[in-house]
This record gives sequence, C-alpha cells and structure tokens, in this order.
Amino acid sequence: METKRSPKNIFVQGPISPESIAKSIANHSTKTDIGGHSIFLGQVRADEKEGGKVTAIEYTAYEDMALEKAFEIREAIFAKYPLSCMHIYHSLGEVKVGEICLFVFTSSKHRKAAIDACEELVERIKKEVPVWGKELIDNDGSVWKENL
Amino acid sequence: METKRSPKNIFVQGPISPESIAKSIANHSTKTDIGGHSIFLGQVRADEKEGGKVTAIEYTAYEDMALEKAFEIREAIFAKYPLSCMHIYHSLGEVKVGEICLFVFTSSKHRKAAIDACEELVERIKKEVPVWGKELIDNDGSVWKENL
Amino acid sequence: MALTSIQVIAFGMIAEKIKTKELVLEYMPDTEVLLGYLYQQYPDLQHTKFSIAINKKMAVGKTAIPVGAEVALLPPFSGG
Amino acid sequence: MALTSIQVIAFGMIAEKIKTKELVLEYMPDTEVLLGYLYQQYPDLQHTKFSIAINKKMAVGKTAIPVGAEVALLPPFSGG
Repeated sequence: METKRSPKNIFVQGPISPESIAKSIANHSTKTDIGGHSIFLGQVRADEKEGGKVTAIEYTAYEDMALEKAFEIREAIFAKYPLSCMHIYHSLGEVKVGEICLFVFTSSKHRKAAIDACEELVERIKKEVPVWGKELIDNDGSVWKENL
Repeated sequence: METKRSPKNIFVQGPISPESIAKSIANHSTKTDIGGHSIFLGQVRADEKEGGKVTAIEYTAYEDMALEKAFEIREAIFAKYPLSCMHIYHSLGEVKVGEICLFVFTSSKHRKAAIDACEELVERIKKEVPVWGKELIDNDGSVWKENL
Repeated sequence: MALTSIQVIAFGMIAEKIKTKELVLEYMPDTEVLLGYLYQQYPDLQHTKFSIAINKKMAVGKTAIPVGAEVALLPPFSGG
Repeated sequence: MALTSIQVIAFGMIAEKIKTKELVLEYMPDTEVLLGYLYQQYPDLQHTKFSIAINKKMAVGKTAIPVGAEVALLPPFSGG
C-alpha cells in the first residue's frame, strides 16, 4: 500500500461566510511564531452582460482532479516559501452577488513570504484548478465565465 | 477657510478582533462592483529575546502626525490603483502574543489592484507612519522594536 | 464498464454542448483519435476551447489513453 | 507658551532616554542648533537614531524652525 499525505477538501457548499473567515483567523492566535497573515477573498460581481445583470455564479468542479491539483499547488508553495500555514476554500453551487466564493489564507513569520505566497496561490488556483463558474443573469440566461 | 477631506481615525485601543474583521468584510457585500479583497494582518510574535520571550507589544504613536501620514498614503494609493475601498486599522496600547495589531484591507473590481495596493500600503505604513512598538518580555524587561 | 470501452466525463460548457456529463465510447488509443471522433459527432466542439485530462492529468498534444482511463473534457477554468 | 519658546515632544525610546515626553526650550532657529543643544544636554542621544518632525512633517537636513512650531523627536518607526 502506498502511503502519502492526501488532498484536503477545499470545497464549501454555497458562499463562504465572513464568520467562518473570522473563525479561521482566530484559530491562528495560538501559533505564536506567526507575524503576518495575507488573505485574498473573491467576491461575486454584479457585472453587466448582454441582456442583463449577473445575480449569482453557479460553481461546478471536477472535484477529484481539483483536490489533487490544489494539493499539488499547496505542496509547491510550501516548498517555495517559509510558511506557517496555508488554507484554501472555494465555493461550489450558487454564490450570490456580493458573497464570497474564494478564500485563500497564508501565514508566515515575516510578512513578505505570506504576501507573495498568497498572490501566487490565487494565480495558480485560478489558472490550474478545474472549477467553472456560470454567471446567472437576471433575464434567466447564463454566461460561462472565463478567467483572464 | 480651507476645505479638504480630513484624516480618518486608524487607531484601535488594544487588539483588533477577528469579529471586527468579519464585520468589515460583511460590510462590503452591498458593494457589488467588487471582485476581490486583499487583507493583511499583523500578529504579535512570541520572539525569543535576550533574557526571555516576548509576551506582548505596547504600541504608542504620534497620533496627529500618524493620521495625517496615513491619510496622505491613502490618497496616494487611491490615486495609483483603481480601488473601490481601503481600510487601515492599527492597535494602540497592549497587544498580546497571537493577537492582531494591524489590519489593512483593499478591494477592487479585479484582483490585481487590490493585491498590489494592499502590499504597498503595508510597506508604506510600516515605513512612514510614526508608531512605535515596545516588546514586553516575560522577565519584566522590554525591547523597542525596529522595522526592517 | 468493459476494458475495451472508455469513459469520458464532460464539464461546464462542454457538457452543455454535448448535452451529457458522461459518455461511454469504444476504446480509442490516443487523444487525437478521440478528438477526431468528438469533432465528427459534435461539430460544435470544433469552435470550442477545451482541454483533455487523462486520469486527472492534463494531456498536452497527442497522448496515449491507457485502458480503463478516466478521460475528462475540460473547458477553460473559471474558478475564484 | 511664549512665542520665543519652542515645544519639543519626544516618543518611544527617545522619550525614555531624555526621561520626558515634552520639553519647552528657548527658541532655536533651526534643527542643527536644536540637535547641538540636545546632544549637549543628553549625550546618550548621540548614539541613538532619531528623526525630527516640524509641524508633523519630517525635517531632512538643516531645517528652519518656525516660531510656535511643534517639534517632535521620532525614533525609528516600528508599527505593524
């Protein structure tokens, strides 16, 4: 039997609540070697589309591959930066305009590592993790998002 | 009479609570043109010092100048990046190890502006805002911090 | 699923265009043969950007499809 | 405070070294004269890094001190 660290779940059904973010921050108060936290939050925008306005994004994922990929990215970022902690949460299902769909959280002794790692994590997640967002429009239509 | 936008208070007595951070995040759910938030949090470390371990940092500031400077930095960052929102909170008085002493929060339509602005804000606050941290040691001594 | 068949799963816009999330096809040796079949069967896909993953790894260029592999059709990612 | 006096406020490590947060001195025309006085009166400051702010603006090099100015002695910042 092969033994290895297994991918952690990153998916949350529906929006990520500010309360869960606060809880995640509070959980780090016992880690007294941490000097800086960097957090990125993705929020659903009410973009204007042909025919109407975005009211929500419906997220789906190739979950098994997404968790493997997130794990691979996680290991690479841990190897590259001196981090104390790293957390990734992404919504699945419907997230309404103004709600949070992505929560990336890095912590380190000195600020630079946390800040750089967080930015790189966000870029890699958007580019490499198989998740799709379908923008739901107020005219009952929909548009598949594409990351730039 | 000169009319101008006046500096906002950035100071909080004691630590910044995770709950207040959650509240600040939640307050942005009505701003539906925001697509990304970037947050930096400074946390007090239990560094080893000659003679003992840090148990807290006692912050003091030249408050009037600090608010003027924070305002000047704020205006410069708003002019440089297409931001929707920017918030700065810094502790005064005692902040214990593991607690949050700095909360910098930027929001924008696309992630890049929020991320870059947040990093620049943190650097400028540490370098230019007259705040001093005195590390309290568990042998009842103290050491004045110096930002690198 | 027989060893001589190939399971193809589709996501997002691709699933919408082929009107199913799962196909079971006769075994095909590589991604070029698979693409040939898909373009024939679903001409709409010829104008759609997508990638192929084999056993959860992105396949770049002509790639062999192992027997029993999980093959996935992935439109451009748009998470976050 | 008389117009011919100058109010000096001190922070952090400097306040500790001069053992007060506030000094009222006879008027001095610029920061060089002020530094000369301070180094004389508090020799410890000669080995201490600090800056001078005049009316809440950092003074770089020899800077005139306006009558009635608020002069501040600022050790290196360590916020955040």
